[in-house]
Amino acid sequence: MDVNLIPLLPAAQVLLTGLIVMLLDLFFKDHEKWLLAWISLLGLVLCSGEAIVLWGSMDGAFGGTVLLDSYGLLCTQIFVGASAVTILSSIQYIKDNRIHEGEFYSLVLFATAGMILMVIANDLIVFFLGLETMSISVYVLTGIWRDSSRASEAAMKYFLMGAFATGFLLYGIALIYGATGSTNLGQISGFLVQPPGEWPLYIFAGGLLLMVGFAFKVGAVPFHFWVPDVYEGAPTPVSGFMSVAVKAAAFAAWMRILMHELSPLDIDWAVPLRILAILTMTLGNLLAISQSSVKRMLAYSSIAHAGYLLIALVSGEEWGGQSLLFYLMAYAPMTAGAFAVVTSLSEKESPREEYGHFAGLGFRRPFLGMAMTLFMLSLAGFPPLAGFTGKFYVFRSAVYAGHTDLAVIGVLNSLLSVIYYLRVMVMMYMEEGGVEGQSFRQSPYLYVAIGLAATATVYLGMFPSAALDWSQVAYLSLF
Amino acid sequence: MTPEQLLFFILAGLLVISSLLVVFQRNVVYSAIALVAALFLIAIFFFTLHAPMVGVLQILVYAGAIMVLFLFVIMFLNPAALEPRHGFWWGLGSMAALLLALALIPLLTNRQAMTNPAANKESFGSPEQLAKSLFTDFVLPFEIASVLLLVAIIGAVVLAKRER
Amino acid sequence: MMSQIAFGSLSFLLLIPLIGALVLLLIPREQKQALFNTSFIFSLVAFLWSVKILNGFDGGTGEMQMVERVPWMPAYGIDYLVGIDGISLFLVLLTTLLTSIAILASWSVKDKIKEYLFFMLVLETGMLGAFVALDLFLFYVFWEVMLIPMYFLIGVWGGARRIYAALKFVLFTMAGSLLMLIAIIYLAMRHAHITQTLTFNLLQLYDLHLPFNEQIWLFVAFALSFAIKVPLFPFHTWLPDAHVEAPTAGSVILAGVLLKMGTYGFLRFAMPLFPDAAVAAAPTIIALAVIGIIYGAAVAMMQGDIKKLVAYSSVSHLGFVMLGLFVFNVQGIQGSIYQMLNHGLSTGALFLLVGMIYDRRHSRRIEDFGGLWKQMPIFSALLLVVTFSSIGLPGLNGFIGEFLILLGAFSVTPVWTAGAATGVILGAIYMLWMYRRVILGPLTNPENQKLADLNSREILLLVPILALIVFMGVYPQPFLSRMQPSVDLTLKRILTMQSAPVAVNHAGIEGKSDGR
Amino acid sequence: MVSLDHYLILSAIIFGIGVVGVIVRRNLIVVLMSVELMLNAVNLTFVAFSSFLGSMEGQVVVFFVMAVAAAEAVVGLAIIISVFRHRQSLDPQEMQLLKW
Amino acid sequence: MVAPPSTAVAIEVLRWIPLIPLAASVINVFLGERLGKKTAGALACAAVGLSFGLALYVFWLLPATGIFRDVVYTWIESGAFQINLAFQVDALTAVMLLVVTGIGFLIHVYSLGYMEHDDGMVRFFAYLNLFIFFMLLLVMGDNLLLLFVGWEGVGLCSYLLIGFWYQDHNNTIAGNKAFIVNRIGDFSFVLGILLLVTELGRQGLLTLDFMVLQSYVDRLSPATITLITLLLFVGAAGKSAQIPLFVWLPDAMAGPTPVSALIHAATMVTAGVYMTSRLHFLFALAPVTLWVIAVIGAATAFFAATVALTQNDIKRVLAYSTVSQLGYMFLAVGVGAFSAAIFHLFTHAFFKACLFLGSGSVIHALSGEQDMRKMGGLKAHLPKTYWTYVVATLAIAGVPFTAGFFSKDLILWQAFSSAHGSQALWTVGWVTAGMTAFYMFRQLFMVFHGQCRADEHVKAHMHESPAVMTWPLIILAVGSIFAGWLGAPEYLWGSRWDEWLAPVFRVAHEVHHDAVATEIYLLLLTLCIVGGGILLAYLFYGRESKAADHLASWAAGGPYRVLLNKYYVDELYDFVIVRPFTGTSNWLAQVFDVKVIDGIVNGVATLARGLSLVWREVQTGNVQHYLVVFLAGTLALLAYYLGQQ
Repeated sequence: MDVNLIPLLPAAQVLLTGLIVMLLDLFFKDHEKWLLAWISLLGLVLCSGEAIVLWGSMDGAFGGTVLLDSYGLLCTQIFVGASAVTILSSIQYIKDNRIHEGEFYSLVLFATAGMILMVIANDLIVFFLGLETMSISVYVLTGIWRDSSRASEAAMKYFLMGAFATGFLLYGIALIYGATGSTNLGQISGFLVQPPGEWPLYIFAGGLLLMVGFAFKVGAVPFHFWVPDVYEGAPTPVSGFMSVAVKAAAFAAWMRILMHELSPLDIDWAVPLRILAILTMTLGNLLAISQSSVKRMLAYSSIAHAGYLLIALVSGEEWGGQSLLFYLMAYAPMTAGAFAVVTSLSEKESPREEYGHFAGLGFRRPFLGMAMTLFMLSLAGFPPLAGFTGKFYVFRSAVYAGHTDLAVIGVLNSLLSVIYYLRVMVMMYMEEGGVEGQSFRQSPYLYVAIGLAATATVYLGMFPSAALDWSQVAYLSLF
Repeated sequence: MTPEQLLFFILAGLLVISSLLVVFQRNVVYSAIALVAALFLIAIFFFTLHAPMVGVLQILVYAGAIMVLFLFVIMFLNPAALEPRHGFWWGLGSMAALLLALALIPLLTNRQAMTNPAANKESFGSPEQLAKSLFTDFVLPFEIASVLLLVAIIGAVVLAKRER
Repeated sequence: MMSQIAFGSLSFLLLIPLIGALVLLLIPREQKQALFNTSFIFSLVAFLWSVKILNGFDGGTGEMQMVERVPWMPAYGIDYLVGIDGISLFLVLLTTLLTSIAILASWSVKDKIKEYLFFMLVLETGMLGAFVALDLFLFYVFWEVMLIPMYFLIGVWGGARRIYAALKFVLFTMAGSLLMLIAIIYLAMRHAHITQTLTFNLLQLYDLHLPFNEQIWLFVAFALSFAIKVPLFPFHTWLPDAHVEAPTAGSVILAGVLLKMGTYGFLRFAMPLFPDAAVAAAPTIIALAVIGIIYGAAVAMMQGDIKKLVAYSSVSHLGFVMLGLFVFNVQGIQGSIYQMLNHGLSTGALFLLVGMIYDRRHSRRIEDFGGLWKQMPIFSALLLVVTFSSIGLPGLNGFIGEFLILLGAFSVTPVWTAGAATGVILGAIYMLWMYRRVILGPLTNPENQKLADLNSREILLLVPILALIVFMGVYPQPFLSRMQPSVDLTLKRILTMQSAPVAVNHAGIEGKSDGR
Repeated sequence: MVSLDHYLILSAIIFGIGVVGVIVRRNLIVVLMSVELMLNAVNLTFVAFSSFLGSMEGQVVVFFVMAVAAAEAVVGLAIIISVFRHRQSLDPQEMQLLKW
Repeated sequence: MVAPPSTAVAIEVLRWIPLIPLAASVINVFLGERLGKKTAGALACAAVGLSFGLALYVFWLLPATGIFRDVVYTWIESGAFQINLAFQVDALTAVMLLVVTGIGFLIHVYSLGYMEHDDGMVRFFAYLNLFIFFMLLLVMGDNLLLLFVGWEGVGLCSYLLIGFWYQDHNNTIAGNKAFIVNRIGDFSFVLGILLLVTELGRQGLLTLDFMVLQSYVDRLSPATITLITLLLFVGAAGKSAQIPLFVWLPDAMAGPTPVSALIHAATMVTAGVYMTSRLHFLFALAPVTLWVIAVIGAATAFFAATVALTQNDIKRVLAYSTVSQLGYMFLAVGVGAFSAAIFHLFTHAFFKACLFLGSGSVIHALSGEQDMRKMGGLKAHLPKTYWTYVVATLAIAGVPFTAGFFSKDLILWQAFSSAHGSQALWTVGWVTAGMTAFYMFRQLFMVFHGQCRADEHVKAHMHESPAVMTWPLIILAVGSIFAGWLGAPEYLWGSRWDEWLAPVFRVAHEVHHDAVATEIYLLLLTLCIVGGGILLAYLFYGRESKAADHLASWAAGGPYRVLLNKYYVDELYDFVIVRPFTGTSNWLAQVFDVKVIDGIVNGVATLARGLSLVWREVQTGNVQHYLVVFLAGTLALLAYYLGQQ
């Protein structure tokens, strides 16, 4: 049999870096540990470089268990970017909170590898293992700040629900396997070519349970309950990581497996998906209004955005897929950036996440203020920022797919979202004072991360063409 | 009622009972033991389904390793022995699960009755065959699994080890 | 996109304030004077540049001029497409003029001047962009971009309830505009389906003719967002709050330019794109407009806060504009455009004047004043002129617009027009009443005894506006003649694109044939 | 002759019972065990399918699922321990620091 | 645009007639304070004098049938609608020009003395010049819109001048009242204009140019014309203080006396008459309207006269007499005797201006006293004033061979004889004539005869006005005798006046030679009642008698009080119109706008927040609750599928 390692390159790259970091952690003295961050970043940069090099290639390996195409590569870029921002923004944070660097970075890297595997998997088993690698790493990352009882509680909740969801997901895989006689996506879709009459009934149940698993991972109502609690409890950079990378991975895989490979089943889950989308948007935005913690608000907002992404998913077709990918690209920097800003407020042992902590920030720390304003506006969907462009494409695909009603509900929801996003700006610019002795003793790296995110937000907003082309190529590479 | 069916129903009954014990037994240790029993029974099912190797693994990994770990933790934490029973909540949960089963079963009942092809192939499920597909088609998952376990270990260490 | 611009004067106009804003960021916040001068110079350059555009403008044609087109998102048929015609020309001028004046008027702003000026300039770009954008997507972008600076201007530098007012302003406006976004998308999609070309180019979309039942929904979506901006009764309640809380310059821009966005939107987008729907909706809108005229006046009369009074008077005046637009004839529409300019000037001036006494007295309550003429004759005289301009006294600008509107409207709906004409009375009542209570009578309140009259800078602010007020009243032809062709064209679009001929008589249009 | 359906239904029942455990038990360890029970029910399904389809994949999957289960158990128990450190309790319903 | 008839001769000079006063006014506004009172005043007078000269010049050039035009530029052009900024002078305008500039000049001069001690003098002259400008615009404009501009402009000036002494609330209130009541009239005026344009527009002709209108009005249906003219007349009624819109004029006396003389007696208030005569070709086609006008005119004349009987404020008497005289003019218009109306306008300008200035001189002398009960016996102290006053009084009373005699008599005769006339109208006019004579002589006696009732220190300061004030009085007095001789009836030396205006009012106003007898007979009747009025006045107020007080006490509480309180019209309007209006607005502002409309808006926001607060309770923090919902969701999905199968 052929052993073609090329398709695995990006994943392996990240994985390897993770291992190296883990090993070096054992030999480094405490004052040397900062090197680990840079090693991890180096690994990520290499990975993204490889992804760029491989762009456009279409290459299967390991008996068709993985299939590396532009789709996977584009998602890889998103994951890599997200984890890079996470690492940059956590350097100071983990120092402050006495978190083990080695484990932290390597876990982030392993999670990233898991995500990559999820999206390049061409076999349900590989996908499942990738998913588990990611999930377990993130469970641990959530609870990694052991001194915080909130963190441990968050970890517990996340783990419990995650495991529960895994059970359903796995059940789904089992049923699909039983119906089609294979776990290989290629063969499965091959099986689905024959008319639905021939299908054993439980393939629907299988697809359904699979969908439940995905819905859980992306935090769609009513499977969203873990999101606010976990995001709030987890270390802020990790929350950012989750809300960007994990969600992106879940959506990407969902897109690929359910919406594309199992698309023949589509007819049957268009309706529940619509309901899911509506619920997710509305509840997410509604609950975000009454939050007192910015971090938790961001958690709810990420639920709401999952709702918008679901619209793209429902719309399907080329426009839908394209807009989904673009939205993921647009969503990543603004959310990561927002969480990074929240991180930048945190002090030793005391996370400052309340709205009150933002009071007067805009004028005391113009850079942070401006960046946060950008992120908030972008999340709220103001042009010419990434968030708006993303929404525009999503709604556009919805209208084109005949889901104008969804689009309308979507815009009404973004109106709702304006309420709480602007509240942050109200705090930063229109409320006086703020907390005394806030030292902002953050490493410059954090600011670099925020700066990058802000730049990306503006760039994707004003000149989205390039990114659009990528997402188009990526989506088409699925066929 | 053929002997196989008889056997099946006996085993199935035992399995259900033991898993019920796992869930409704208020003493943690007892539930653990009940779980071990359940795992054993499932292993036996594996044997009857021409998956001897998996069955063996089931016993070794689960009943062996994992359950020991469980018991160890139980001893380590020794929580309050008996946990109070909350009628309403328990009823609710059971009801929900029952509904789940009810919803699943009609979806699971197959249209065309399938014969058991594995029955006539002798070597099916033998260690060789498992190993063969494991190290040819599924070598990648195999590697990933190792990573997964590695992650788990790191995680366990990070989370559970005492303060430095 | 910027890199490949075939660099036209309009783009340059858009860029000037933006560059100014960026330059401001480089200046340390301590050097208030430098900040102030820089921003003023940039706004002034923008104004001069727009005057240059006016010179370059060919009044003979109604077509778009100085059009620039740069592909922006080709995959989605979205271009950077700007152009100007007789309708937008003067609104652009108004914008640049008022912005410079507003910045000059921001002298009294002391804290956070850097951000303040930054937002002013960004706002200017946004407004200009909205006026010259010919691509629906581009227009929407500018339309939304305007919100944020104004949000900050109100929210940060505003009065006591500024946060409430600011949020109300943004939410209200977005509520409308978001639906418009969907409508825009839908429109583009239908165009793509029908003509197989995916585009957001307004000029191409004009030619699309949708069935009525589609038109009406799209029109409603557009109309809602514009009606809120206008504001058309009963969508007006954000206006008083925003005006009262906003800083002087904010109010000036808000009343002077932002409100025009709504009416401009109707004329440029809603009416030509959906002619059938527009005609069908005309009775409703006319009714609302006239109600607004009377309602605004009546409510204005009872306000104790001068700014609030002016705010409600805006509701009344914009009612006239709406009335003129929806009678679909030359006089009405031309009058409306003219009235937009008038309102921009006179209300702008009113807010400036109010701001000036507020700076001195830190009160806007009418009852706190009285007999100011004794202390501040210049102020009083200027206020007098502006007052009569907004009353619509012949010889001042207000009259031309109002008369043309009434003239156009009367041929269509005499009754509603008569109702609108009562605004002539009501306007006089509330404005003169306010004037009497503030300026005339004995100077009783001791706090007013030592008020200083306007200083030269303040007079300098007002002189250009007052000069225009008089000039536009005495010699409106330069403005009207440049509008005429564009108005004719737009009108032709509306009336020819229409499946059913309009049920109303257009005195203006038929008169044209044997008129000359 | 025992048909596939028997096995599927049986595993469905076991899965259900596992779900009950996860939902109702107020001892994290038992909850975790119930999760294991769910996974095993799935395993049973896999094996049943594999033998009735005559394809090895099912059994291979089970192998991996065991690995995953082991991993989850390890991490889960670790988490439980760290939670216990903070709370001196294993009752999931007592853990409501994070809500609304 | 339809070209104006070729009879019009272009002549550049016209534009300067209005522009010079405007220029002067502008200069005074900007530099007045620097120039100083004297210069500013001189400048203002010079300006008006200059345009008076120009007016004379134009008048000299103007051929009997000719029309001068001066098109400055196109003012408004929209679609087919075009309005020029153009001036035109025909016979009618020429008369008005002379009145406005001539009388205006005299009053300017007078004001030099009258306003001498007022520190607002510069402002005063600026306003006054501005007024002259707008008045000239009004009479010279060659189209209805331009006329309307002047119309509004003079309204503005009257607003400014009434409230000239802004320190006193009453003045400013009077000013507002004047402007707003006028606006009510203008509202209808505008509608009239709009209807006119629109109806012509339907005929494919959008213009307001008088000459064009005159040649195209026949295109309109009678009903339309009636409606148009009625609307226009309401406007005129507002400006010329006719029932029901007369209420502002008496209050307008709050302004300085020269203002009362110029604006509220001689010129502005007659604008309504001018407008109707200018549009005679329209009104002539609307008999109904004419009838209405005649009735309202007569009623106003009568009504105002009755009120004037009892007033004690010297200026109020004059004010009501003005209203009454204006009533006469509209009576004339109503019976289609436009030239008679203009004639009375012309003569009235002289003697009423003279009276007002005289009263001003009196007030000046009594240092501001206006109550006639505090006057008396002034003829010794103010001889010049007294004699001019006598002349003017004789004129207004219509004593033979004074100006008033001719014009009033002409009107009465027309009221009786013309096609639209009737005996009823004549009777009303006749009675009014008597009352006029009475109240005017009452005033004369109360002010100048008997012994002085003023208190001491006023007496001390009593002095005749300076020459600059008395000369205008004298000139006007002369005018108020001889101005009338232009329009003598046929049985005397005949009327130059009618010949002069005949080409303008093409309606050949027929002279029935057979009726001379009747005419003379009626004249005698009039003279009788006038004489009666004078006699009565003498009996009551001339001799030192308590008769007046007897009468007062006898009629006290009854008609007397009603008259004294001007029939309670102001109170009525306040109760019927003002209160309900303000009440409603207040409700709208305080309740409807805040509670209802804004309430809805805020309600939505509150709703969202409330829902949010309620719903977040679902997030209990209890993981097992979450799991149950999770499961429920899954079940729902499965159920959905079972439904599908």
